[in-house]
Amino acid sequence: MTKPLLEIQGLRKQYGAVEVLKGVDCTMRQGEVIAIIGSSGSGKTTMLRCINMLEEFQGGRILIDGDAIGYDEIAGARRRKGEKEIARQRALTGMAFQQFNLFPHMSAAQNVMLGLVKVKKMGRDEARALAEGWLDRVGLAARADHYPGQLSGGQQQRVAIARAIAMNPRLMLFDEVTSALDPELVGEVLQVIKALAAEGMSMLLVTHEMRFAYEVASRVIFMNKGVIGEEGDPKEMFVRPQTERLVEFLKSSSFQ
Amino acid sequence: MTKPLLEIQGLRKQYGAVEVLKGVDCTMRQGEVIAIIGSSGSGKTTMLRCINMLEEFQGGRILIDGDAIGYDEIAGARRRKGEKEIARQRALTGMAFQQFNLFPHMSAAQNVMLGLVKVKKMGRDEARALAEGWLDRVGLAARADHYPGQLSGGQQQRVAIARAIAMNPRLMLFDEVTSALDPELVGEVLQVIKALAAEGMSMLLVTHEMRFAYEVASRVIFMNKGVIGEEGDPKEMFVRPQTERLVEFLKSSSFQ
Amino acid sequence: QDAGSTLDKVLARGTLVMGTGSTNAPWHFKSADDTLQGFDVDMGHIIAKALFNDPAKVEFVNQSSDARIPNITTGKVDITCQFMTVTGARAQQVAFTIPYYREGVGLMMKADGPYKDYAALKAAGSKVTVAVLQNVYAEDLVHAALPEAKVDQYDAQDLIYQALNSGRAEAVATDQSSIGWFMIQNPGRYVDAGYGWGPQTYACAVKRGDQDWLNFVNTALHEAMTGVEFDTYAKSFKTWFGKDLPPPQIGFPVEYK
Amino acid sequence: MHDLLTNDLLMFANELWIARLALLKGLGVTVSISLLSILAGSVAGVGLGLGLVYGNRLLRLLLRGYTDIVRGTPVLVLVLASYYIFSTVGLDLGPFQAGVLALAVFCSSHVGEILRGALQALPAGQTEAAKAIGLTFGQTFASVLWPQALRQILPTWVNTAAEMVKASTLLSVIGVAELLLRTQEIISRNFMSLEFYFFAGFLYFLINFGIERLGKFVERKTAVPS
Amino acid sequence: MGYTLNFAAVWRSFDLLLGGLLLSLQLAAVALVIGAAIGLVLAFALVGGSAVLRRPAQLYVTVIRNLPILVLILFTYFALPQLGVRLDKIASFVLTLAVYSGAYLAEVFRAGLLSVPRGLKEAGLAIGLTPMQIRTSIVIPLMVRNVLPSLSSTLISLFKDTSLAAAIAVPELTFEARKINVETFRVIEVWMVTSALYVATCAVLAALMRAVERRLALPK
Ligand SMILES: Nc1ncnc2c1ncn2[C@@H]1O[C@H](COP(=O)(O)OP(=O)(O)OP(=O)(O)O)[C@@H](O)[C@H]1O
Ligand SMILES: Nc1ncnc2c1ncn2[C@@H]1O[C@H](COP(=O)(O)OP(=O)(O)OP(=O)(O)O)[C@@H](O)[C@H]1O
Ligand SMILES: [Mg+2]
Ligand SMILES: [Mg+2]
Repeated sequence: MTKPLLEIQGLRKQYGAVEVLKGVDCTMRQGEVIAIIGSSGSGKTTMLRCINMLEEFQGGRILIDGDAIGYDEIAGARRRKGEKEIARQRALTGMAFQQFNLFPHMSAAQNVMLGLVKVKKMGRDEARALAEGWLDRVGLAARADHYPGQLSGGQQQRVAIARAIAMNPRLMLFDEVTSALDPELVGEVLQVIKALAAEGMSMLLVTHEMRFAYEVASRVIFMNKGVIGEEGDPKEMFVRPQTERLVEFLKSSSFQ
Repeated sequence: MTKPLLEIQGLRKQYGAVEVLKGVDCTMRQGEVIAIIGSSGSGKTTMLRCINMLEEFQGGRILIDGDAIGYDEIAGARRRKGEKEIARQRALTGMAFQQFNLFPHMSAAQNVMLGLVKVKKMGRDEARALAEGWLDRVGLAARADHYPGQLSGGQQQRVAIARAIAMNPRLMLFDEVTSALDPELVGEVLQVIKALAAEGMSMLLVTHEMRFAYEVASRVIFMNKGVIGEEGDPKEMFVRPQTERLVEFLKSSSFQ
Repeated sequence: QDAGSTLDKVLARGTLVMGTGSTNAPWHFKSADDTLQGFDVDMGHIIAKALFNDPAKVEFVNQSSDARIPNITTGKVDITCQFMTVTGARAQQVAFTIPYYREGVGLMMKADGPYKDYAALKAAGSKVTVAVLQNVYAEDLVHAALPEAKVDQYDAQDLIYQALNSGRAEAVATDQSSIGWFMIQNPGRYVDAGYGWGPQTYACAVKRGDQDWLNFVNTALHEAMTGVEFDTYAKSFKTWFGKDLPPPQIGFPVEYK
Repeated sequence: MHDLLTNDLLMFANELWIARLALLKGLGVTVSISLLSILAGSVAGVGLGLGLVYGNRLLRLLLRGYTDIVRGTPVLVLVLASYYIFSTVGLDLGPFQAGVLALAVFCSSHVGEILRGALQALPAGQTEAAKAIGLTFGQTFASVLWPQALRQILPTWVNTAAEMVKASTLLSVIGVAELLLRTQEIISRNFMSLEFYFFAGFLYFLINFGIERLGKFVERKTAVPS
Repeated sequence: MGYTLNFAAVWRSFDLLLGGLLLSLQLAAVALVIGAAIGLVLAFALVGGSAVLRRPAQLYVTVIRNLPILVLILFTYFALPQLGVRLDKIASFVLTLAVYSGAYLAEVFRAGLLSVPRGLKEAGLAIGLTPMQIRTSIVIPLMVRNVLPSLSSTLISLFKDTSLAAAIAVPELTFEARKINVETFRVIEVWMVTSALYVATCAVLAALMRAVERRLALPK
């Protein structure tokens, strides 16, 4: 058996006194596409943000390729790693956000190039070629020199995905990437994600689009109040949910 | 035959060089509920706004109870009426907007009272009692002293409707009053509109909710590129659309 | 640690640093070709001549009126000559040299104005507003001559003239020397009320506790008014005040009369 | 009447011609004071803004105190304080140096506040997106935050620059021969107050109007297409 | 090089400083109220559609904002009498500061007016309010809330400009401070105390404005 790509062991996270992740365990192999579903406030976003060290967490471990993210354990005591090391680890994962978060003062190509030049220390020409290649892949070859303000929401989100993918991450994290989009723009973004999945990219995606989760995910995780409530094959889970919670959740969601 | 409540004759409206209403004719009797449907940009909103003189229009006439709205015709020349007169005419119609547009610095009750006190010159106590009555009718008796920032979208929209209705308008105009709402809040607003329809309030409502139009409207107008493309009984029109355009529109809408 | 007398420091430096203003004719102001001139300025040249036998070896530090004493006490200048009135309170903070001028206050009016002379002004009582340079004694000073007049204080010489011209004031009360100069510059447009009062003496000032330096400056000024530099002093006096001075008496020194 | 007016104008023109070099020198000093204090004040202000946003609690508290005191004091008082208070501790600044220092301090507090506002107004998502592609804080600041903040503060910064030009008049009080003192010197010679005050006002207006135009130009040049 | 601070002379004249501060506050209060009225009218002209109103308003704001206030003060005091308008020095300073602050407040209010959503004005129209009623009941209350933070800093810097009234001998705080300087030459001490008075006053003003802001904050 090969080493898992991502291992989460007993992940705990609290904001002040409120515990929002109460011990999450999860293992993911290379090439898997996992959809995370669950009602609002159940901790889906928080879990993704911990994997990327955008949030500190108080307990448990996250390993990527066996490498502990964010903290060293020395003689039982946890110590936050240095900024440089954390920055390097963040580049192992790529992340796409609900609000796109493109840099508004840079063109699409410059957005994609920034990490290549600054983090991967690539030459500008090489970075530019690579960026154009990725923009082409998300269907935006013609928009390389447009600024975010000149692009539709769907186009912006595709640039954001290209920006993340271009860093050649081991694992992509998608956090409700379509919920800020007008309905007619959702399709083009999901198309891009589907294509990436088909090429074998490992992905964790938080989504409210049940139909999409059903179609694209090899596994579904149902988060409930800070723990994993149920997980399994989407073909199974959506049709024969095991827990009362999931039954309820699916009823209230648009899948029915 | 009684005099029609609303008569629109050859209404033309342009923004700069672009003509967005190209001669709309329409007659409406007291107590009718007309749903206006049509694809984005077809001029539905513009038509409502002309009736309320929120937009100036360049040609045609709009009559409410036989009274010409917004312009006098003297010896063939059109002259915009005075601000005071237009304000009086605006109070003949009530309008509810997609974005609610509640006054954020006033409580729900104060929002409803404002027009009563300033336009109808009612005493504050009388206005307050009336406002509370209307808030009760839209199910918000307990929220009279809440500010818009403390209300959900659906509650805000109901206050906005109460504010319009309280002015005792001859005709209510609703412009996509549910499209800025989360799906679970749509129902409560439509409920209020249905109740008003049942009580015989004359209403013109622009909506994208085909099912709702079907249920509540006594007549449906299909707007297409600045003219009325088709109109008739919803039971008829939705089932046997006459024009190619409407067939297409209905196919793309969620009614199917 | 005593750094020695200012006299030694000035000699070692090779120039005198003197504080004065640049906006009050005929005391210290700029000529059309932008050089500083006036009676105060000439005192600086006289002291420089005594120090270095070269009247040009003086550097003027431009200072506003209320900077006169602070600039001495904080050591920004070696000496200040800036039409400074000698008073007891001031003498507690700086050391005054011997006086180099005696001043009085006068009243000036517009030639075509409603009042022709001092008597008319006095008779008008509180109908008269007098413009005067900002000063703690300004009010009392004016009231000594015109007990009922209203007093308006300004912080620059040109502003009191401006007040007179624009009709904000019917008269200005200021140093007779300034009035004299102004009337010479604008012949026929103004009249002197013909009344002088408020005697005061002008002296330069140095830091307290430096007797050597004070002695030196006193000697230089004394010899300008009574000794070898008299011609320089008298020429300057003529230039700025328009009067010829009688030459000092020969023989028994004036001091012991 | 008409002749009188022409006569006055001729006299003014004549005096203006005599005073041209003095005015020019004053203008030069005003411009140098403004440039130096804007430059120094902006550099210090950027440091201040960074400290106000990213500093630890103690640093933030100290800088806040500094900013509030400086911004609560009239510039005239700052100028006088800078000229005199340093000499009590033995640091002897000339009037020009002391004046520029005071204006720079004043300018820094404004730039610091402006930058703080701009940095805090940037959406948190910008920092997060930069982190997510592996940028360190320094890189994030240099490539993502600073360029955006800079565009945002430009208009207000231009206003501050114009304020500094106007505030430079206050250096006349400690004897710096800038435009206003030069004007006063000229007036004390020829007593033409109104004429020369207005001429000075006109020159100040020209400088500030120029700055305003320049600001608009740079703003247009650096605008992000949308 | 010893300079020993000695505040005795300052405390002796402290009531003079307090009197000056009181006058500063009075000058500022009257001038800024008038200035706010001017600013409000200008702001409506600036955002209103008609060029007939907008152009002169723009000219006013551009010219006034780019002039040192000292020049304006001298103009009102010395030139207006020659044109037949004679005001005493306090009235003339108040007028100048009002005119000057009008230009600054116009900019502040303009930004505030632009931030009131158009939909709210339309909602007002739709219930039959006249444009003037919409301005007083809806636009101004919301605009005021929007501009409070920037209004606060503008008011404070305009308050500090009262120090320039000293130039025409209005006995406000700076004038009194300079008067005490001439008398005692305790310049450093006098300016230290004077600036402490200014800083404290500005801090109180800022705190007051924050209190107003909290008071007017909309419930969430
Ligand atoms: N910065 C924060 N401070 C305090 N509590 C927070 C913070 N961010 C999130 N939370 C809380 O943590 C819990 C989990 O939030 P999270 O955003 O992970 O939920 P989610 O499952 O992604 O929900 P959604 O579907 O609405 O995005 C929620 O109760 C939320 O209120
Ligand atoms: N202020 C305006 N200036 C210029 N064009 C406008 C303006 N408002 C609307 N339009 C144009 O007028 C046309 C009709 O707009 P209208 O808002 O009436 O459409 P609609 O049928 O209500 O569409 P939707 O379903 O998107 O609300 C559109 O082409 C629109 O772009
Ligand atoms: Mg989330
Ligand atoms: Mg519409």
